[in-house]
Amino acid sequence: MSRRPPSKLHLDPVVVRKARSLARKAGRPIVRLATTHTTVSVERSVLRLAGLPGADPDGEPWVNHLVDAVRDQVGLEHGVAAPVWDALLSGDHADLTALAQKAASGSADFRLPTGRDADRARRAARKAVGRGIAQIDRRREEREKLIGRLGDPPKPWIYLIVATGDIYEDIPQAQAAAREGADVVAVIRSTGQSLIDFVPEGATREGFAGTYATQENFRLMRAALDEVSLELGRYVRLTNYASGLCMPEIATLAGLERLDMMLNDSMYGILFRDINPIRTFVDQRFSRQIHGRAGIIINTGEDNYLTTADAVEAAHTVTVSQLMNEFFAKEAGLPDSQIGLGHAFEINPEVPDSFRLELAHALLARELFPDAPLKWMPPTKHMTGDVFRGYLLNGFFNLVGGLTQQSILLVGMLTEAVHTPWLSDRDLALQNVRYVFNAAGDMAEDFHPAPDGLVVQRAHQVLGEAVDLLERIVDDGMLNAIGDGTFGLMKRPADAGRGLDGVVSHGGSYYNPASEILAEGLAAGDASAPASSGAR
Amino acid sequence: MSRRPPSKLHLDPVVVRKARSLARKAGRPIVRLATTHTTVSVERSVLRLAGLPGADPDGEPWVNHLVDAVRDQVGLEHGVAAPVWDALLSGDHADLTALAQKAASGSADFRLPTGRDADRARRAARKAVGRGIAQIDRRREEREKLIGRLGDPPKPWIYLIVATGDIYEDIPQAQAAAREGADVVAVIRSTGQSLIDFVPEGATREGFAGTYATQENFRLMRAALDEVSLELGRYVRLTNYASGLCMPEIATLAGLERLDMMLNDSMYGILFRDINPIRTFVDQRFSRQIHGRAGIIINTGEDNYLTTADAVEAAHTVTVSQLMNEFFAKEAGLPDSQIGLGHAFEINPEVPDSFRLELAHALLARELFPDAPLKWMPPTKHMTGDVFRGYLLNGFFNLVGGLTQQSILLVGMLTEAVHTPWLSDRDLALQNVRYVFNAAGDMAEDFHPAPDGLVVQRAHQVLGEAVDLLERIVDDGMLNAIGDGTFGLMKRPADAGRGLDGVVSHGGSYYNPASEILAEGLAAGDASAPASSGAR
Amino acid sequence: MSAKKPHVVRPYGDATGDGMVQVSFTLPVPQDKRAEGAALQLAQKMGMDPALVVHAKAMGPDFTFFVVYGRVSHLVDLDAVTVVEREFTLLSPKEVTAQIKSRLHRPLVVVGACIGTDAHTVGIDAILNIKGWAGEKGLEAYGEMTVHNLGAQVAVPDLVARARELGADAVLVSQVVTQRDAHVQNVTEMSAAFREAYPADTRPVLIVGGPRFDETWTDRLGVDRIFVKGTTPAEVASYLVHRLCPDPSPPKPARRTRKKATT
Amino acid sequence: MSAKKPHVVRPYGDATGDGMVQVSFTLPVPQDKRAEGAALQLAQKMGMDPALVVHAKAMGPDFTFFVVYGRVSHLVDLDAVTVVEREFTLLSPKEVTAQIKSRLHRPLVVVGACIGTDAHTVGIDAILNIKGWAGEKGLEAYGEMTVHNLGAQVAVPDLVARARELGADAVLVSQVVTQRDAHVQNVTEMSAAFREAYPADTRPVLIVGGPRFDETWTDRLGVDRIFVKGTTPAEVASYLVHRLCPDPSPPKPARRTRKKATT
Ligand code: B12
Ligand code: B12
Ligand SMILES: Cc1ncc(COP(=O)(O)O)c(C=O)c1O
Ligand SMILES: Cc1ncc(COP(=O)(O)O)c(C=O)c1O
Repeated sequence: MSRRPPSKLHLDPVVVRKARSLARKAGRPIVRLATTHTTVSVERSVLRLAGLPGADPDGEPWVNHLVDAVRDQVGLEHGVAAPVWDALLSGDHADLTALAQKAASGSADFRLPTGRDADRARRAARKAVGRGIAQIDRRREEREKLIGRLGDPPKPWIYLIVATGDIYEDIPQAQAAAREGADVVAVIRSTGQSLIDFVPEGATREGFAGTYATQENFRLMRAALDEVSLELGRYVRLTNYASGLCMPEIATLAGLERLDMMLNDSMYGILFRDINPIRTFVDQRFSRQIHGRAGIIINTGEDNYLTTADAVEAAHTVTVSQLMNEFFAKEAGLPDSQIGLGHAFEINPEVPDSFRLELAHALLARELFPDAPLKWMPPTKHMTGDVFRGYLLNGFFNLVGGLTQQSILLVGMLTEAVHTPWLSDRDLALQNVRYVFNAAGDMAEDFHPAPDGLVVQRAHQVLGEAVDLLERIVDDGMLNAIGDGTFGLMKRPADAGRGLDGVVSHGGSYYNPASEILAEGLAAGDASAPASSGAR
Repeated sequence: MSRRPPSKLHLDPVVVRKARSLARKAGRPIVRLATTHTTVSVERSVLRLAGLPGADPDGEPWVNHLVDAVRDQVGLEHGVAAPVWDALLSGDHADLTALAQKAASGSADFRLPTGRDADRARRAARKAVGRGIAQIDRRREEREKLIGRLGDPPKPWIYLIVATGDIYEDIPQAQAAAREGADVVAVIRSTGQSLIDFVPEGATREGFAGTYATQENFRLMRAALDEVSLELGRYVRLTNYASGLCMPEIATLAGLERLDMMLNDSMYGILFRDINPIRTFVDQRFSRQIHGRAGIIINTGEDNYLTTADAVEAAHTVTVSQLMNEFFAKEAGLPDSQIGLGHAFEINPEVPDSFRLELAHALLARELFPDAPLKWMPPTKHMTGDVFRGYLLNGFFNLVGGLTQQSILLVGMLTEAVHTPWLSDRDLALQNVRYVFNAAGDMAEDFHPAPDGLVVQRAHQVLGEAVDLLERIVDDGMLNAIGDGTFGLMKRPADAGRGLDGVVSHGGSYYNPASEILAEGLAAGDASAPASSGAR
Repeated sequence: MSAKKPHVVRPYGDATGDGMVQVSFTLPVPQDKRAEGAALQLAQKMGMDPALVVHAKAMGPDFTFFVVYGRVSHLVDLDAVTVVEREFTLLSPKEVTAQIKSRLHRPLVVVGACIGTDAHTVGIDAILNIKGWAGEKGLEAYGEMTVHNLGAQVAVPDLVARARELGADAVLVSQVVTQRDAHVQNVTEMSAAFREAYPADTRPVLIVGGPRFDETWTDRLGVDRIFVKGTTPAEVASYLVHRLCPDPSPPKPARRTRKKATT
Repeated sequence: MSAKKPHVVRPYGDATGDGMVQVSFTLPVPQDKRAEGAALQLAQKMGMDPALVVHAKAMGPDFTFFVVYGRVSHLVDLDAVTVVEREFTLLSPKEVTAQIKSRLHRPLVVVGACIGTDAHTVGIDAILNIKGWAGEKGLEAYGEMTVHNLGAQVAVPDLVARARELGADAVLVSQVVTQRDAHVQNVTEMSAAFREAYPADTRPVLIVGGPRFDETWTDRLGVDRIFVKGTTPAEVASYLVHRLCPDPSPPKPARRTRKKATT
């Protein structure tokens, strides 16, 4: 973020510092959990980085077979790397895939190597995984080169959603969206993918209200957008969703296929998909380390709270979640420029001064996180079948985006309450954005909330409430707060939820070459400027 | 206007004073013309005030018959009053109507009385006309009482148009509009009425794109709105159009029937209806004297320029016209609170920063005329069949209205480019206004254009251009400027145009009891507080 | 049928009987004169005559978006309109509690869920949670109801198993995602599973709800009642009493009827 | 007809062939369940099935506004679309001037006006005034044209008289107000008056224009050519040359043809 606008809210730096330090305090125990546990998906990611794609004829990925076999035979508390490369080095397996196939048919044996064998296995594992990370680094360089060559669009980036369920219908729609002005295309996932504990394979044509996230779909779509980027002379970004039971693996695939942004929230899976909290915290940390390395901007999901809770009453929970997401992101190695914190225009339009309250909330986020590429999301909850009214609300949403200088603008659809977007809905939506930004895009210059006025007071109030809530969270513990329904009114106890059985606490000899390399990369420099290859 | 917001543009008071003094210089010769000429319609107004309604079976009003007969026999340079009351006093005519009927059949004789006869005739005329003016005063008091009792809605007043062509369809639509939030209902006139040199009679059901302005239609609609005002506990204002060949008469009828606002522009008839400039200037002065007395707010028509000229290029012509309209209005006795100067949101939405330019223009008007009830008019020229886009533009128009604290808000229709408004168009339009003012109505508090920013600079530039143009007009003469196409790109020479043959230069003994009483009222006090009866 | 209230009406633009409507759509043709002609043809097939294409916008090289205004000659016969009338009396929470107590003599057990991959819980929560909806408290707040809200993305076999285990009198299912008719498929699967798992006379009452259902589709979906957008908890509670705690004295009330509207 | 380009298409929502459209209208009925049923009935009569009433809003006690989305089964047959093809070559101002000079040997006299009570001059001014339209200069800027723009609200008898007096080769009339078919009445009156006033072979070419005309209505209105929204001065100039200065060598070109669109 180059331009940092002069402050309009005059937030008290003491309060801001306090908020951040409370977030740190609340988050530290969670980080401890995350660094002392692994999950099946983290381990599968290690194998994916080492080059194990594909699935059996029933669609079950080889990485799942292999991790399951290791788990059955030696447990996962040591990580898959040592047992797997031990088997590879000692057995007569042509490669990882061959080993996985055998594991699938129950004909591969694993043990936990020790001593020299262990060292050997670890070295081999690290080398193999290093190749995957090097590929991620190359993808990142590719992106940087393309952006250098084609140019980066000015902020806010126009973010459009494609959701046909069929990758071959998505592609022309995404290209059309780019031609009409989208800077970012997000392919929504099929409902339910976040709850399946494997990543589907190949190009897919059958999703409900979205298209499956697969490595091949990623590849196809990125290639299509590269084509259109060249045509347009502007780098068009691709976004997908990491959240869910396979967060680490999808993050990995995104890095390997040069996706540019990923939905990745530290708590979304817990709250909105009833995924076990510990599973989520472990997975999100690993996936964010990968995103950091890959130069992928994460998008957090604070918008979701406001669809289940009231946007005025719960405004401060958005701020708290943003602070937590920021803390976890930085801890995982993401620089500010990759932390796309989310927030949304979800106040009931009937509320008096609703527009000015939106301005207050949006400006608070902008000034609290001046260097983050904030993602500003459109009205959904209070959209109705009155598409004319919907179009108007979207215009005012766009205006808040401009007045408060948001970075990523998710384009709202007039038919939000009716159906997943039609071609014409998107076209109308882009026309709306164009009008507002062409006509009033620089109006931040004229927007100076009165120092004692409603906007400033509201922003200060929300920040104050956020600090109070953080204090309570620090006292109770983050996991208890989540269990109590603090966020989005969802109560999620730490010992329940999906995917808990995929969580394993580290044994004494836990080894994960990916984590090792990623941590070294961070130690060596700043994640935004990785060494030319992560594998050394 | 109670609240006068602190200045945001910091206009130079020296320049503002200069602009007003130039307008005065430019207008004075026109006032001289207006005070030395009469027109057939002014004379007919005198008769209407004295109580001569009705028309012959072909629809030609008795006032027309009588004025034509006087003109044929003695000319109009002395006014109709003396010859008519002389005939009434000396002949055996039951009353004015009887006299007019005889005049119509060619059996009434007129002369110009002299000496005692003249005095007698003038006294009788003055008494009769005084009764009409007393009726106007009673109407005004009625309005003030009703407002006192029911309450006046806060600004901006929501102004809605009804235009079915049939007064009996207009009435329920107007009542519905009021119930849904209209503070002002305007009944659009049938196309072409402004070019007919008489006022139609009675309730009418056949108009094109509007309903005829007649005394009976005025009465019916005012009664209907009184009914709904009582129901709603808020005084709903009624508006119609004075402009045209019968400006003085329609103004008179509006005063007699308690209309609350009237479209009355000093140049609209010249520019947009090709009515002779002198005819227009004479008529507008008399009609404004009546409006002043009646407590009627005039609405000027600067919006129209921007439908034929470009709203950016011609912005300063709007300012010039507002200054001229203000000068003529004040000269005719209207206080600031009755001078509803017009302006409009007509910049091509494709123009970069169009919204901010609109803000600049609207704020300039607001700060130049802080005490005038400014009328802010919606986009029309750049509206298209894309009704979604149209709805959005209207929302942004409404927002400018709020940010710059306009007084009267003419509600824009999403179908402007398609048809005269449907019931649902109006309903959607009001919903748009409600959203914007509920959500952002007080946002003027947050709107502070940067001192050296685009908005402020633009406003200063337009004012500067207006002063330059006024200087040229003072040099060339106002009539020449109009002849040259200065306003709305329309060229209108002073010796052409419709209705020229109805203009008559005053003779030595010109007498007009209405003008006399109106002038006395002004001299005695302020027009906003007339003596209890104008007739003394 | 009185002379005053017309039973045949037409759309209303700005005058009675003018028949005016607005239509918008996309055609997969490049924007040109032929495209406008094609749009007019479609408008005519929809019964618009005259029709005016007031807006035609190219969306890329292959598609054009149109806005059309025009007059339809279709008559709307109000007598022929079928509406699902509420077949039960709307009760207050107190009445509901009293009637369960006096007629069922035990708490009524309700199991609710979003099934399939649907994760939109706001609708079912509105009906079930204490917090409720539109100012009314949800079923959890009713003294004589035991509510088990299983949350989102519950698989049908799990739902059947839990319903059995909990002794459900009624199973409430929400479906919001309708793309590719997901809601129809999921509900059909669900009702079949219940029919298979239970003898006909012990099967819990099956209720579905969501913003895009058609209330008249109960038979097609194999459920007992469908609730649509705007449903309030009290309506659902009253229906449950009506179905599960019938007044013992009068003859059993008739099943829901489809009635012609009367005015 | 090639296999590649389909000649039958359907409306496109988000997938080929889905047939989806949006409709909005008002019915003169109070907002209630019956009203929604009535709205569905109308949608069905327009060919929408399934149709979903996504918005129903009371406008006072007697009217309800609806937004409906749904699928129509109508097919649009692109081969059956009739469009008015431009029957003349589009010429540059230079070409126009050259052809008038070489074929007519005198300036072409054009008289323009808004007739009836219509005061919308922007359209006719766009065609006639030097300033022009969409970057093109108007007919006044053409060397070999003498243009008389009579302005607005010109009565038909006056128009005929002026046309005669000025020796008009062509009379251009604009009509923008269409409420109660004012434009149709005015133009019909105008063309009848010219037919009455002139012998058939000396009558000036009658051209009308405005945003709400149907181009195919020349015979109904008794005029020679109709221009609609988006007309440019060059089109009108080219048409005038085509009509009034025909190429002397080849056989007289056929009158305007209505052609089926081809692709
Ligand atoms: C909130 C919301 C979400 C939240 C849900 C949070 C949660 N815990 O529920 C989040 C952000 C997680 C979400 C995610 C998605 N959503 Co969503 N979402 C919405 C939204 C904005 C509002 C829905 C809502 O809460 N309505 C309020 C409730 C109270 O209304 P209701 O559900 O109709 O319920 C009432 C009645 O129908 C009835 N009722 C409902 N159920 C039941 C059950 C019974 C038994 C009874 C008696 C009555 C009843 O009673 C209720 C009270 O009156 C709508 C758009 C909109 N404005 O409608 C989109 C929408 C429903 N979502 C949609 C989609 C596609 C998704 C996603 C796939 C991707 C996306 N576009 O974001 C994901 C995946 C979710 C998944 N796996 O299912 C689409 C569905 C399209 C379709 N028709 O198929 C919509 C319409 C948006 C759109 N235009 O794309 N979404
Ligand atoms: C500008 C305008 C005015 C101006 C006119 C100024 C002037 N000197 O022309 C003013 C403010 C005076 C005005 C007044 C009124 N107007 Co007006 N006005 C408009 C507006 C905003 C734009 C029209 C315009 O200038 N278009 C731009 C020109 C270039 O386009 P065009 O006329 O279509 O011309 C092009 C082609 O059609 C063609 N063409 C046109 N004529 C001809 C002729 C020939 C020979 C040829 C070859 C080609 C040709 O070539 C042109 C260039 O491509 C429209 C709304 C809209 N956005 O369309 C309403 C509109 C036309 N007005 C309307 C009405 C009702 C009125 C009024 C009665 C009341 C009112 N609502 O304001 C009054 C009375 C006027 C009267 N007596 O006729 C209605 C008409 C409804 C209908 N269809 O019947 C409209 C649609 C607004 C509405 N929704 O109510 N109006
Ligand atoms: C942060 C985040 N992750 C993921 C998703 C989508 O999740 P799912 O695929 O489970 O619907 C969303 C939805 O908006 C989100 O905000
Ligand atoms: C000041 C003024 N007077 C009168 C009119 C209407 O005039 P007419 O009835 O001639 O169309 C307008 C139109 O907007 C106007 O602005």
